[in-house]
Formats: sequence, C-alpha cells, structure tokens
Amino acid sequence: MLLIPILLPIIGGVFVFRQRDEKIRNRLVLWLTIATAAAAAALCVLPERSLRLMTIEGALYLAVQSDSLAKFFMVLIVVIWLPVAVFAGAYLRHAGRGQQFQGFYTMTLGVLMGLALADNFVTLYMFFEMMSLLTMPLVLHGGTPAARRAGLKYLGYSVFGAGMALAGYFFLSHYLVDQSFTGGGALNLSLAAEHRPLLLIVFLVMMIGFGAKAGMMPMQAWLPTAHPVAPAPASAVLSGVITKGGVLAMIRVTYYLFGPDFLRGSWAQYTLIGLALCTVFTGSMLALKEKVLKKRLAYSTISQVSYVQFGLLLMTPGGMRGAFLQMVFHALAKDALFLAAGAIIIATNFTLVDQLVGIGKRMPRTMVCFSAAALSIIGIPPMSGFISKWHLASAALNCESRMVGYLGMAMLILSALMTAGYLLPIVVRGFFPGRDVLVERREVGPQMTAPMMALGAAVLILGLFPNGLQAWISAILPQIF
Amino acid sequence: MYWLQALPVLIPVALGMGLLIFQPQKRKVRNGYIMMSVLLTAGLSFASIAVAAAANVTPACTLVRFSSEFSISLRIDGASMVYGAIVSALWPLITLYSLDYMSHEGHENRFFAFWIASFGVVLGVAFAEDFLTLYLFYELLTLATLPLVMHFMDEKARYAGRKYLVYSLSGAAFAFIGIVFLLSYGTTLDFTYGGVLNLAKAVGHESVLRAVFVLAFFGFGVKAAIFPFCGWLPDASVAPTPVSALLHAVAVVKAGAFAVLRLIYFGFGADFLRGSTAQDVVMTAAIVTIVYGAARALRTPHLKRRLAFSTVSNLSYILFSLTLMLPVGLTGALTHMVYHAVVKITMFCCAGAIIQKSGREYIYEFEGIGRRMPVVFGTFTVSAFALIGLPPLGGFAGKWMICSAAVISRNPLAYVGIGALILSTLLTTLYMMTIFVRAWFPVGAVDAEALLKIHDPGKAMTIPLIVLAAAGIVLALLSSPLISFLQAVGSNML
Amino acid sequence: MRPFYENLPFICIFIAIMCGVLSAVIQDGRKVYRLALMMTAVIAVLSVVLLYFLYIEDVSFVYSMGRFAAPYGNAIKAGPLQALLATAFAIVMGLSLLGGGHSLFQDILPEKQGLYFAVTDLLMAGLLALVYTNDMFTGYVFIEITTIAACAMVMAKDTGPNLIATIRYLFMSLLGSGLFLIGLTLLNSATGYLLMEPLAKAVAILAELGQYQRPLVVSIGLMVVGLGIKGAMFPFHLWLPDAHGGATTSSSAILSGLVLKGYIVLLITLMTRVFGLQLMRKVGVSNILLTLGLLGMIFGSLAAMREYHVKRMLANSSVAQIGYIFMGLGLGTEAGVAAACFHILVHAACKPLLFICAGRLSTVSGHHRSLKNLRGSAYRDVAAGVGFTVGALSMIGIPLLGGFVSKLYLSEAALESPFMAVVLLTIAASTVLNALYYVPAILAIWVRPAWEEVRFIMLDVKPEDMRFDRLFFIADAVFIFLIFLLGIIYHPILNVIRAGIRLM
Amino acid sequence: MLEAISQNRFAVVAVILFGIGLLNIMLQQNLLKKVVGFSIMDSAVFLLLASLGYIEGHGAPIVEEGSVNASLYINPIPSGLVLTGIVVSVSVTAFSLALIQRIYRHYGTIELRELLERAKKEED
Repeated sequence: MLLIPILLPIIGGVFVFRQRDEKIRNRLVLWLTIATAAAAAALCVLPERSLRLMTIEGALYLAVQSDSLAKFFMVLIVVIWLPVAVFAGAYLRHAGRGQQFQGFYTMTLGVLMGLALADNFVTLYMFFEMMSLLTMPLVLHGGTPAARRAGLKYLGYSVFGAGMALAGYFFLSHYLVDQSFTGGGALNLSLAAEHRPLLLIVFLVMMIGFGAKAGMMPMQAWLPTAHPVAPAPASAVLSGVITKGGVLAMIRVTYYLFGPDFLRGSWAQYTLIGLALCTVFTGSMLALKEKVLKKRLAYSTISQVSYVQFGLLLMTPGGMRGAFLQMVFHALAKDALFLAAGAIIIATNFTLVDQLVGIGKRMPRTMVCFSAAALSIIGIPPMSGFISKWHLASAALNCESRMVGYLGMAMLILSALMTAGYLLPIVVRGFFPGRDVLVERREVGPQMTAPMMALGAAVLILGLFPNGLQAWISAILPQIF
Repeated sequence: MYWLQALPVLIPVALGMGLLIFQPQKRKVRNGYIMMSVLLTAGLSFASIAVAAAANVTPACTLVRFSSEFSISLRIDGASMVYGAIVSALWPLITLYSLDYMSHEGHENRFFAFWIASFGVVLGVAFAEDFLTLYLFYELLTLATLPLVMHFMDEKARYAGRKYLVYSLSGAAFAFIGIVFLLSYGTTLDFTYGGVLNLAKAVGHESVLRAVFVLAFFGFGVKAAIFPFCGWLPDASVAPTPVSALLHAVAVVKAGAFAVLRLIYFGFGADFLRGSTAQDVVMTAAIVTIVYGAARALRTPHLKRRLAFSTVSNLSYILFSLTLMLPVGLTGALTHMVYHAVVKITMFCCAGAIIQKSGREYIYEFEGIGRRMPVVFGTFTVSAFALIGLPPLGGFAGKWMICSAAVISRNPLAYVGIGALILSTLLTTLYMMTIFVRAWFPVGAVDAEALLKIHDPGKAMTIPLIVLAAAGIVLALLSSPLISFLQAVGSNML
Repeated sequence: MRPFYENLPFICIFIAIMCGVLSAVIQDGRKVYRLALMMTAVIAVLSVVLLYFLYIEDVSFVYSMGRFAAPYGNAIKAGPLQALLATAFAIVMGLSLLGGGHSLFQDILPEKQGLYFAVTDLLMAGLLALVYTNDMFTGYVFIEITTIAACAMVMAKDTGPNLIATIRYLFMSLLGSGLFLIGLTLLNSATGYLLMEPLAKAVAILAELGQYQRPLVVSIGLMVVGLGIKGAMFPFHLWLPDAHGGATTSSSAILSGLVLKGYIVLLITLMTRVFGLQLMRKVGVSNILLTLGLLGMIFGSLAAMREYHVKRMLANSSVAQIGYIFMGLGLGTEAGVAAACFHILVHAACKPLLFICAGRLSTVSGHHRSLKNLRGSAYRDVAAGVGFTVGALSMIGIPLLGGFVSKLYLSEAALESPFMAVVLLTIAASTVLNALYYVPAILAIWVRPAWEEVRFIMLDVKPEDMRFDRLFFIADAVFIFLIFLLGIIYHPILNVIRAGIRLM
Repeated sequence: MLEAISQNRFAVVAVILFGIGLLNIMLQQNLLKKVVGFSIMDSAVFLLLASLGYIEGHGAPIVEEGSVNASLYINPIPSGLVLTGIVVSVSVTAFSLALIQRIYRHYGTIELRELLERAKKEED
C-alpha cells in the first residue's frame, strides 16, 4: 500500500518513455498523476503505517512510513503536480522531446512521494539523490550546451549538498536511539550532551547540505542558472516542489533527528537563521536587479523559500506554522508565476522584463493569474501570501531572542518591499503601458491557461478561507514538537 | 582434504602452459579448453573454500618446505575466502566475455595461456599462508600478467608494460625489506591475526619498525596504485579490455590492497601501528589518492583511462579503511572490495563493448550513442549509480561501512578522510554523469548515419554484462548477511 | 694413519695440472675438450666425496706437502666450505665449457685449441689451489698462475679489441698481485710466518700487544686492495667489461663465474682464518669493503643500464653482483660472510648461464650482440631464451630462484650492522636497477620484431648455427636446475657453509 | 737520521725502486715501458724480501752432512720466496711481452692511447 504512490509513477514512467503518440502519452501522464494522487489521498485518510523494505547492515535499513508530515507533503506535491502536468502536455508541443520530459516528469513524482514517505535518513538520502538525478534531465531538456552545463551544475550542487548531509549522518547515527524519524528528535540525549559541540557542527553541515537544494546560501547559485534554461513546467516544479523537497529534508533533520529541544538557543541555530535571513535579503536584492524574467523569478524563489527556513529554524510552533503556510502558498503562487512566464515565452518569445510592456492587453488571462500570484508573493491581503508572512512575523516577534526577532521582522518587511519592487512593475506596465502600443490579443490555449487560473484561484481562495489548512497544520504541529 | 587448496593454484598454471605447448588452432577446441580449465579452477577454488569454511580450523597445505622457518604453503582464512571468492566468481564470466572480445585481437593462444595461469597465481595470492608465499605469488603475478598488458606489442603497449613491471618490481623490492624485518623481529612469518611481531624483541626498535612498515606499505601500495605510485595504472589501460577489466580493476590491484591488508592486520599488527606517525603518513597518502584519482578522472577524456583513474580513487577507499587499523576498518575494506570489484568490472566490460562496437574511445565522441546501445549503456548507468553510492546499490554499503569505521576510530585525520570521501562522491557523480549525459541526451546535431552503424554487441558479450549488473544488484540486496559475514572476518571470528 | 680422503684435494690439483700438461702435448682440440670435461667431472666427483666425509665428520684438516712439516713448507687446508666451493667450481667450469663449446671451436683457431684447454685445466688447478691453500705464498703463486691463465683465455679469441682488453686486464692484475706481494712481505717481516695458523696466532698477539700496528694495517690494506683489484671491486673494475664482454662465450662464463670468485675466496680465507673478522672490523677495513661493495652494487647496475651490447651488459652486472659479495664481507659478521659465500655460489650458477645463453642467442642471430639485433631471438632457440630468463629473474631476486635466497640472507645479515638502513635501501635500489636492465633484455629477446628486421638479421645466420646444440642444451638444463636447487633446497647448503666458516 | 737510513738501507732502496716501478706503470703510455716498470717493481719487492731474510755473517742455508746448526744459516724462507717470485715474474714478463708482440703485429703500435681509440673504432 505504501509503495503504490512510489512505484506507480516510476513504473508508469517507463511506459511513458516508450509511448510515441502524443495524445495518448499526455492522457497516460495525466491518469498516472491522478492515480498517484488518489493513492496519496488514500494514505492520508488511512492511519499511519510503516514498511521495512530491506536491511543493508545492522541498524541500517530502508523503510517507508506515512506520518502526518509525509501526508501533508504528499498532498502538497500532487496538488502542484496535477495542473503542471496538464500545462506541460500543451507546452511540450512547442518545446519538443515530449517522451523524455514526460517520462522523467512522471518518475520524479514517484521519487518525491518516496521522499515524503521516507522513514529514516538513508531512505531519505536515497530518494533525495534519485530526485536530483531524475530532475537533471528536466533541466537540460533544452539540449543546448548551456542547458547541459546548467544541468550538471544543478546536479553537482545537489549531490554535494546531499553528500554533506550524509557525512553528517555518519557521525549522527552513533548518537541516535532509533534510526527512524521520530517527532521531537531521536537523539540519545545523555550521550549527545557529552559531544554537543561536535553534534552542533554536524547539524550545521547537514542543514547547509540540504539547504543547497532549498536554495539557501551559500549554495544557492544553481537556481538562477537552472531555471532560465529549463522548460517552464520544469522550472515550475523545480522552484515549487523540488526546493520544498530540500525543506522537507531540513525539517526531518531538525525536528525528527536532532529535535528542537536539543538545538534551541544554540549558536548553530542562530548561524543558520542568519544565513536564512541573509538569503532572503540577497535573493530579493538580486531579483530586483535581474532583467530576465525567469531568472528574476528564480531569485525570488531563493528569497521566498528562505522565509520557510527562517520559520522552521525559529523552532517554535508559531514559526513552524508560518513555515508550513509559506511553503504551500509560495508553491502555488510561484508555480502560477512560472507557468505564466512559460505561456508568455510560448506566445511571444519574450524573455526580458522590459519586453513585457502591454503584455496584459495581449494575454489578459495569463496576466491576471500572474498578478494574483505576484500579489500573494508580495504578501498583500487578501492574498494567501499575507497570512503566511503574518504568521512568520508574529512568530519572529515572540521568539525568545529579541535580537533575532527584530532582525527577522526587519528583513521580512524589507524584502516584502523589494518583492513589490520587482514584481509590481511587471503587472502595472503589463496592464497600463504608458503610451498606447498597438497589441493584438494572442492568448495561449485553454490547456495552458486553465492550470494557471486554477492555481491563481487557489491562491486567492486559500487567502480568503485559510481555516481548513490552518486546522490541518495545527493537527500536525504537536507531533513535531 | 586440505591438499585440495593446492589444486586451484597449481592446475591453472599447468593448464596455461599446456595451452602454450599445444597451441590449438581451431577456435572450438581452444574455447572449449579455455572455458573448461577456467571453470574447473573456479570450481576447485570454491570447493576448497567450502572445505575451509566447513572446518573450524584449517591446517596449512605446504607445497615446498625450505627449512623449519620458510615454506611455500597455503591456508584459507576469512580474508582469503572473500578475495578468492570474488576472483573465482568473476573470472569465468570475464573469460566468456573475452572469448568473443579477443577473437578480434589475435594471438589468442598466448593471451589465454597467461590468462589462465594468472588465475592460478591470483588464487595463490589469496590463499597464501605466510609472507614468503605471498611475496612469491605477488612477484609471479607481475610476471604472469605482463604479457597480457603488452598484448599488442606495439610501442605504447611495450612502454606501458615496462612501466608496469618496473613499478611493481620496485614496490616488491621495498616490501621485501618489510618482510625481512618481520622475519627477524617477528615470531613467525605465518599470517596471524593481530600481528606476528615479537614485542619483547621489538622493544627499542619501534620507530625503525614503523618506518619500515611505511616503506613496505608503499611497496605493496604500488600495485594498489597509491599516490604517487599510481602512474602505471592508467597507462596499463592500453591492454585489451578484458585485462583492464579483470586485472586492473580486480585481480592485480586488489592483490595489492590484499597484501597491504595482510601487512597491517596479519603482519605488523594493527595495535602496534595505531596512533603512530606511520599511521598518519599512510592514511594521508590514501586520502590524497582518493581525491587525486577522482579529480584526474574528471579531467580525462579517454574512457578507459577515466575508469582507471576512478579505480585509483576507489582503491584508496579500501586502503584508507585499512589504515584505520581497526577490525571495523578491515570489514569496511572488504565490503568495498567486494562491491567495487563487481561494479568496476561491469563498467570496464561496457567500455570494451563500446570501444569495439563503435570504435569510439573518447567521451566527447559518445553523443547520443546511448540510444543505439541500450543494453550496454543501461548496465553502465546502473553500475555508475552503484559507484556513486546511491542506496540501496552496492557502493553505498561500502562507503557506509568505511565511514562509520572512520567515525568510530575517533581519529581527526579519519574525519578528514570522510570529507575526502564525500568530495570524491561529488567528483564521481560528475565524471560518471558527463559520460552518460552525453550518451543519453545528445547536444546539437549528431550525424545519424554514423550512429546507425552502432549497435549492441552479440550475446557472448551482453550476457556477461547483464549477469554482472544483476549480480551487483543482487549482492546489494543481500548486503545484510554478506556484511555480517565480513564483520565476522574483520574481527577474525571465523 | 690418516684417513684416505685427506689426499683428495691434492689429487684434484694434481689431476688438473697433469691434464693441462697432457693437453699441451695432445694438441688436438676435440680430444682435449673431452679430456677437460672429464677432468672437471672427476674433480667434481672427488670433491663431492670429500665434502661428504668432511661434513659428516664435521672436521677440517691440514695436509702439508713435501717433507717440511709446519710451520715451514707449504700446506693445504680443507674444510666443508672449501670442498663445497671446489665442487661448485668444477661443476660450473665443466658446464661453461659444455655450453660454450660450439662457439668455442668457431672462435679459436684450430691450432690454438689444444693450448686453450691446457690453459683452462691450469686455471682449474689455480682455482682449486686458491680455494685450498693454507699458506700465503702458495696463494701468491697460484694467484699469478690464475692470472696468466685467465689472460690467456681472454686473448684466446685473438681479435684486436680482445688483445687490448687482455693487456689492460693483465696490467691491472699484475698491479693487484704486486700489492698483494708487498702486503705479504710486510706481514712476513712483522711475524716471520707464511703458514696461516701460526700467522694467525702471531697476528692475534701483535694485535693484542699493539705492536707493529701500522705495518699490520698497511699489509692488510694492501692485500685486500690487491685481491680487490683482481676481484673487480668497485673502483678497480674498469678492466672487467672489455675483458669479459669480448672473450669467447665460455671464457666469459668462466671468468666472471669463477676467476673473480677465486680471488674473493682467498680474501675470505684471509679474513676469517688469518686476520679474524674482529680485527678486520677494528682496523676499519670492513667498513671500506662495505662502502665499496654498496657503491659497486649501484654503479655496476648503472653502467649495465647504459650498455646495448648484451655480453658487456652482463659483465657490468657482474660488477654489481660482486658488489653484493663485498658488501656481505664488509658486514664483518659470520652471517654476512655466510651470505656472501652463498651469493658466490648463486652468482657462479647464474652468470655463466646468462653468458652461455647470450652466446647461444647471438649465435642464432648471426653473431650479432647488440640487444636490438637479438629481438625475438628467444624463439629461434627456446632453451636459450628460457635459460636467459631464469638467470635474469634469479639476478632480480624472484623467489624460488637462488638470487632471492642470497638477497634474503644478505639483508638479514645486514640487520645487525650499524649501517642497516643504508644497506637495506641500497639492496632495494639495486634490485630495482637490476630489474631496469634485465627486464628490457628479457622483453627484447621474447618480443617478435617486424619480419623485415628478422629477415635482415637472418641473412648472416649460417644453417649449422641454427642446428640444435645438444651440449648447450644439457648445460642450460643443468644450470637452470642448479639455480632452482639453490633457490629451494638452500638450507643444507647454508648449513655446510656455516659449518665451513666455523671450521675455517 | 743517517743511522736509521743506513740501518734499513735495503728497505729504503726497495721503496725507491717500487716507487719508480709504480710511476712507470701509471704514467707510461708505451706498453713495453709499462712492463719494464713491472719488473722494476717486482725486483724491489724481492730485494726487500731477501734483505729481510739475511742475517749478518751467516752462510747460505745449504746443509752439509753432519750437524745441522740453524744459527749458522740465514733464514731460508725469504730466499725461497725470492726464487719463486723471480720465476713467477719472469713468466709473467714473458707472457706480457708475447702479448705486446701480437698487439704490435695487429695494430702496428704499442701506445696504449692509440690502441684504445683503434679498438673503439673496431667495436662499432
């Protein structure tokens, strides 16, 4: 039962590879995704269960389990995956090499499911590496030398990050009472207390390693390289989901291996918070100066995902709540943005921001979704982004270290302003080009607009009625702390 | 039943000479003879291993007795079982592969004569009971494999062969010094877990003995391609691919590692060396080699040379684990020995198939041939993932055992070693990825008609490939019992 | 009544001399050749018998010639070591003649052949005397005889270069024997004895009382240097490559296999019987020997690496191997001397084998001698190829072959020495160097060159050269057997040597 | 000083002769002169030996029938050695002269330096 959502897409992906006819293929991908979603949903309603796959050596084994966090992530992933799959089908008609893309795209879904369901570090590591390896073809799909370089760069960063985490785990594993993830930490505290400095270093190393995937400094450089060259759906899932994969790993490490109580107030925590805030700021900064649309969005991803890290590093329930919300909302909004960017590229081949004057008149639907997502990213009520930012801010304020609190607050406001600075102009000049440029409507087909609109709508609706989500999150939180 | 141990060592040598003498010209006859003798040897070696495993204590089987203290004698202990089993399992497969491969290269009688003979010699290295025997077979191995390296007899081959020979013999010369010291400061030359040093006699000479150990370590390390003596291995890749696959990925180089193993754990004794400067020196050398090999591999466009450099790096995983001077280190080394053997041999066989079927030797010529040779590149990719250390594939288990051993050792230098391992993981990923990214995801226009000519090789080659890849996966899935066995070996609990 | 076997040494020497005289009379090459072979065989058998008795009864005896009893008159002393060496020398001599026979009759003018074998017989006598002598002056005389005989063997194949090599050889060895004579005289003047036992006593007393220190040291030095020059010790080896490289095959084999050893054996006798190792160490001669030996090991090999001419290469490698021996002596311990003696045997087995194989190979390659012309020659005579390979591998020191054992024991002996590190490293280095020139040689003879070159070479190969050479084959086989014997059943031999040194 | 010299005058002379001989061997290029040097050297040694054995006022050690009184005779051993040595050196000299003759026939010169050059030429 646990394996279905993992194996279904992976095995299905093979058939996708072999399937030459485009229509059938798209339908196949769609059905596979839906089936996976169904399986995931089934797992969510079912009680927690776990399954041991194989034993490598003594305490070292591969296992999967469906705890609340896993459930949450599975839902998040499939929710993003479905619309993007729809969009991709249409997009690839223009980009070409459909089989390859669709195949890897489908398989990646399975791997992500595995990532969510992983029960211990080794399993997590396995799926993490597989994720890197499988998403690389998505990045270098363009088939240009630049794309290949970008793909290898992406791979290098991810693998090295994962390697750092693994190196950390080599040490960590000797201090664990139980190799499998347990909410609130699995450290053998009496033993750990003796080697606290070592363990803190280990923690730092592991977080930075996984941070590479989540676009945290100092290893964020792959994002702006990979996104522009990748096809729009790829960049969408990359910044919408894959980065969240990194975040998931970080949550697992922080809350399920070390445990917040062990870490809270340690220098490692503050160092990482510093890094996160630093990333928030620099990301927005660079986005502000960036001219290429998709690069700008990539930088924005860097900064936005670091909000999440900031939240989870606060190690307070409030912070976690903010982190979760930010994760969901950013995923939705950013995907909407990337899809829009993709649509624009398809329709007009415009990649630079300055070319987008009056784009709103050309592609109203696209631009509406774009602006909705943009507002959410900036964090303007009633858009959903506001809620997550609000929670983060409040969490920051009642963090026990005042300094961190105020600093975080300041950063949030500052970067919110900068976000406005780099997203609003596109919207404004898109709808109100100063002098009247003659523009004929060239909207992309419904197959592309529909997903966008769905996402945009989701952003708005969740902003208006966040209670259900809130309730779920508050159900999860106690199991983490 | 213990005379049985002698057979797998002696018979192949005799059979090889036989091939030289009879010089069969018919392909059927020759192939039959070769397969028969290789299978016979493998069977015998497995049988003797089984006998040794069944008995709780195996007496030695003496071939030649010089004097009370010296003899050429064989005994199978845990480490011998592991190494012997690896070799005996892989040899027949590669022979099958090379029967087809060598049919294009000529001089098969000479080639296979030495091929079979070196099988026996390698088993001799594995089953040796004391240092004298080890040294004897070690030297013989060098000489028996030389004709294989120099098979083509052109200028490059001769140069490579000479380099190989000089490196190995010089290494042996320095290892010889170590043996002399063991002879005079030790109680016996027979391998004894925990070392043979007579500590009462060694008192006051510790520093000298440790210095000598370093000397001998590098001496044997030459065959295990330890930096700075790794120059011969990449050059030796001019040899026919089966040779590079079996000898320069498994038999010969692992023989070097195996000799080092004997030297540390059964000669000088881990306890005697642990925490000394000697340990730091050798460990540093191993760490440097790990990174150096991987980095060179990344910068080498020639496929086989790249694989050779990757072998250099991976061998030093083993050496690094050995230099931890801990039973767990021994276990880690053996684990990586097993998995790396299977994985690397598969990759070399793939390389051979590629080179022979497409005539392309350089990575940048591989644009898009993956689709044309799905079997070859499929197996290649799987083993590449194993080499990178993607769980649950084999490489990860080895890396895991080594690193946890390093953590247990609580030696700061060993922590550096872990860092080196991670770094080399990154490099490994890159130099493997660049290969099959080119093969699977071609960039720009590739001339299709050139590709059309390329196709998967015949069954005689693909079957071993698939079997090997499958074996790698199966071994990985069975890792739990295997590793517990290796742990028993490592702590000499057999 | 003394046991009969005490007469054997004298009988051996006598037989040798008689055969020499006879062959000078008979003059017919073939007959004399057989005579010489028989002579060596007989001497070998007798020496084996002697060795057997001496080793069983574990004794050594003095046998005084003529009517004068000790301390006057001249005497011979035989112990296990001497008997062993005599046996080895006889066997090697016979085999070298056997192996080189073919080219021998080509190289030497028919009318000279009789004389050649007369000379070899005398050489045999000289060597035996050098081994057995118990009296300094007899030693001197036979040194001279051996020298002349050796020179004669070199010049037997009289081409210009050979003559010149001979004259240089002659001058060097005359210088050596002159120095030896001076040393002898000084010693005699200081002690008044010539027989070794009383001499030894006197020397011991002098050393104890501290009288005549300088004359003693000087005479020791002179003798060692004198014998060193003749034994091709490092700085005095320049004459050797030409002499040994140029001569006909069996001459080179005998010269570098035996003649050098003759002088060294005498040196060993002096060191152990007369002066005593302790004294040698005290006056520092040992260290000089050690240093020169080590230098020889290195420089000999370096010189050999530069050689393209195969026999000169082998000759240079003899310098290196002799270096091993001097190194062993220079350690100045029983173990060192024993190892050196063993290496004498090993080298006496390997080097002649190498020489006769090289000779055979160059014969089947139209008498070309440079390695590049010998390419692939091993396939033209496989026996020779195998022989060469075995000899070379033994020189490099592969286990199961003699060279390994002597190297093992030399290194083990070196462990007690204060210069342990240097010695061991030098041994390792020289092993590498040996590999560096022997391995290319082996490869050269086994690697088939392009057919054009082969044809070019085969042009000047006479058909009778290509014929199977039975004598050579026998010699080859026996030599290989001996090398394996020394490599595997070395333990009894070492016991004999140790006993011999004890009973020196 | 003079005392010392006159006392072992033989030794002094011997040393001088030996030096002359040695220098000849070392420095002369002409083979013949080298040989001469050798014989000078040898005779020096013999002189020394003989002088060692000689005892003032004693007769030659030839035993008539009747009483053997060792005190009447000089030490016979050195004389014996000298005789043997002379024989040896004569034979050696003869041999080397023969050799030189052959060389002269072969090359037409007995200057060592030239000979070596010639030989080198022949070698290759």
